[in-house]
Amino acid sequence: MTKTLGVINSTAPYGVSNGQESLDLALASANFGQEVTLFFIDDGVFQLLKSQQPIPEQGKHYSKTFSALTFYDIDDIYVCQQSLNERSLEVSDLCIEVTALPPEQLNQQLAQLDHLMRF
Amino acid sequence: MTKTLGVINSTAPYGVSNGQESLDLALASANFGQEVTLFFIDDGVFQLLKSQQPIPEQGKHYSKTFSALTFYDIDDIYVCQQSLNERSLEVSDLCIEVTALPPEQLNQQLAQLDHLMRF
Amino acid sequence: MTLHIVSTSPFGTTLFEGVFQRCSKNDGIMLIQDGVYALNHVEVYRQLKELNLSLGIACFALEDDVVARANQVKSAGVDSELIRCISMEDFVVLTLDFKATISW
Amino acid sequence: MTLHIVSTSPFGTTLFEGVFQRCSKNDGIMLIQDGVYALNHVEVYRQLKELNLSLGIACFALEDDVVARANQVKSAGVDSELIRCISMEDFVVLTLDFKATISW
Amino acid sequence: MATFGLLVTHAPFEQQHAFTAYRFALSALALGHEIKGVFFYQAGVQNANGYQAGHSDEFNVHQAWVELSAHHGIPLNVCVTAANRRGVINAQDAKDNDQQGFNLTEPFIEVGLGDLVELSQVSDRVIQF
Amino acid sequence: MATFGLLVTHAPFEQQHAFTAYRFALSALALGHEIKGVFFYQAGVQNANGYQAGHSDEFNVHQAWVELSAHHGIPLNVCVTAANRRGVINAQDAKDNDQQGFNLTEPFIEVGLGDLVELSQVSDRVIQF
Repeated sequence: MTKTLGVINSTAPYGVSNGQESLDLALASANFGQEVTLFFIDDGVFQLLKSQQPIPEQGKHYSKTFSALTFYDIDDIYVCQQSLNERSLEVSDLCIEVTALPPEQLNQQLAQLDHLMRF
Repeated sequence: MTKTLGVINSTAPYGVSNGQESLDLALASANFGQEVTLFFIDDGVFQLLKSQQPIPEQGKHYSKTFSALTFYDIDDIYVCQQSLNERSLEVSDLCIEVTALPPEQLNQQLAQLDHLMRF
Repeated sequence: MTLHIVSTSPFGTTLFEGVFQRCSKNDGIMLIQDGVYALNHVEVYRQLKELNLSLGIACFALEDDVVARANQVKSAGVDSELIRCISMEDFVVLTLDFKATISW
Repeated sequence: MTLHIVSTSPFGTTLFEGVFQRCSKNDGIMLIQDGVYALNHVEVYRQLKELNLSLGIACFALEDDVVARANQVKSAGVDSELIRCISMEDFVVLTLDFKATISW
Repeated sequence: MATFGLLVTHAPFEQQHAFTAYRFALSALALGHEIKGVFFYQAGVQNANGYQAGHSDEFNVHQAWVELSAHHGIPLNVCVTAANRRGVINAQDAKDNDQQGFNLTEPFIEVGLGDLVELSQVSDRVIQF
Repeated sequence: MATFGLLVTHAPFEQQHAFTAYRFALSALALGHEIKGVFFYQAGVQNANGYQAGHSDEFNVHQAWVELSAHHGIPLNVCVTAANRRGVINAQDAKDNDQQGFNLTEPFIEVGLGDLVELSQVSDRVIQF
C-alpha cells in the first residue's frame, strides 16, 4: 500500500534555505511516482509571492521553479487562508494557482496523509 | 583607549549551543584583560537556573562553569527583571549572584558599552 | 490524529500559535527540547488547558529535557494530569498511537 | 544610542517584542533579511510608529531584502517617512551614526 | 513491531535535534522496533562530517551514528546535493572537485532524494528531527 | 574613515547572514573604510569549509571571502575550538586527529578567541551577522 506524503512549507524565502530544499523534495517525490501534497502555512506563504527579485549574486531564483509543479503533476497545493490574512495578502498576490483553505479544512487535508515533513 | 565589551545571552541552554560559546568568549575576554559585562535577557535567563541536570551523554555541564565567573573577575552580571517575571522566575532561582534590573536601567548599562555581541 | 512535536521555546517563537491552529480533535502535543518551556509560559499553558477540554488534545513533555533544564522546579503549579512527563521510550510508543507526526 | 539590527520575521519569532523593550531614546532599528517582513505585520508596524513618536526611534529597511521578497508590493500603506528603504552603503554609514550595534 | 524512518534536518552541536534523534533511535530499538534508515537532509548532513573533533567531554553524535549503524545494520543515507553544498563530500566528490581530502566515509552513504521517498514507503512512521 | 570588525556566527547557505556580512564588507570598502578582520565563530566557522561545492548557479560565499581577502588583505580568522567541533579542520588538526584530509586552508586561519577580543579593540564598530 502506497503511503502518501505531505510537505509543509512554513518558513519565508531567502532568510533561511528551507524553501529550495523543500521544493527539491516535492519534485523528487513526484519523479518517483509518489503522490505529494504541498502546504504553505505561516511564513511559508511568502514563498509564493509574485514579483520576487533576489539580487543576482544571491544565486538560484528558486521561486521560478514553482511553475514547474504542474509539469510534475503536483496539483494538490493548499495555502492557509488565515496565514494570508494575517500577512495582509490575498490569493491574487501569489505566483501559482493554489487552493486557499480555512484552518479547519486545511487540517482535514493534513489528517489524510501518512507522512508529514516540514521545512 | 580600551573598548568595553558587552556579551548578551538571550537564548535558552541545551536546545541551542549559544550559551557555552558565549561563556567561552566572556572568559577569553577576561583572560586578555578586557573588561566584560554579561547580560542575561529573554530566554537567556534560563541558562542561570539552579539544579539543571543534563543527561550525562549530553556532555559538558557548562552551567557549572558560571561559578568560575568571579574567579575571572567578571562581576558585572545583569539580568532583566522583566524577563524573569515573564517566566515566573525569581533571582533566588538562579545559581550565581546577579544584579536584576528593570528594562530601563538595563538599557542604560547596555548603552555605556562600545561593542555588544549577542548569543 | 496527528502528534505535534514541538521543540522550540514559546517565549522565543510564535510556533505554538501556529500549532494550536493546526490542532484537530484528539490530536496530541509532544514537548521536547526547548518546547518544554511551555510549562513556564502562562498564556501557552492556559491554551493547552483549553484545547484539552475543547478538543481532547493530550499534552506530553519529554522528562529528560524537563530535568536537564531544571524546569520541574518551577512547575509545581503545573497540573500533572494535563501535561504528562514521559520517557524517550514512551515517546516512541506515543508516535505509534497517532496516525502521523509533524515536527514543528 | 544603539542601532538594533533585526533579521528575523516578526511572524515567526517574538524577537521584536524584546527589541522594543531594549530601545532607549534615539536608538535606531535596522531591518534586514526576514526582518523586513515587519512592514507586513500590523501590530509590529503600529509599535514602530509609536516608538518613533515617543522615543524618536528611527527605522530603516535594507532595500535589496525588501525587493527580493517582493515586499514593496504590499507596503503601499507603509509610511515611507517612518521606514526608510536604504542601500547596503547607507547601512554601513548608519552603523557609524550610532555608538554601537546589537544584532538580534 | 513497527518500522521507523528518521529524517534529521539539523546540524549536530548547533542544536539538540540530532542528539534527540539518536536517543529516539536507541529507544525504538530497545523496544524491539526496526529502524529502516536514517536520512540526513538540510543542515542535518553535518552529522556525516567525519572531521568533527570536539573536547573529550563533548558527546560526538557523528561517532554515535557510526556505532549505531555498526551494531544494528541501520543505513545512514545522506542527500548528496545538500551535503556537497555544505562542504560534506566523499572520496568520489573529492576527485571530481579536485579536493585533497574528504570528510564523508562509510557507513554514511551519499544518495539522492529518491531514497527518502523510498524510506517513507517502507516505514510505518517517519519522524523528523 | 572608520575601522570595522565583522563577526560571523551563522553558517552559509543555511541562512542569509554570511551573505549579508560579505556584502556589508564590500560596501564598507567601497566607501573607503577599513575592515580590520572577519572573525568566524559558532556555526559561522562553516564559511571556512573549503569543500563546499554547490550548483554552478549558487553563490559560493566561501570563495567570495577568499577573493575579498586576496584583494584587500583582510584577515579571515576562525575560532579553532568552534571549527574543530563542527568538522572544520586544518592540516595540523588533520595530523593530530589522524584524518586523511582537511578542509580549512589559507587565507582562513585558525585562532583563539583572544583574536576576537583584539579585533574588537582595534575596530570602531564590530558588526555581528
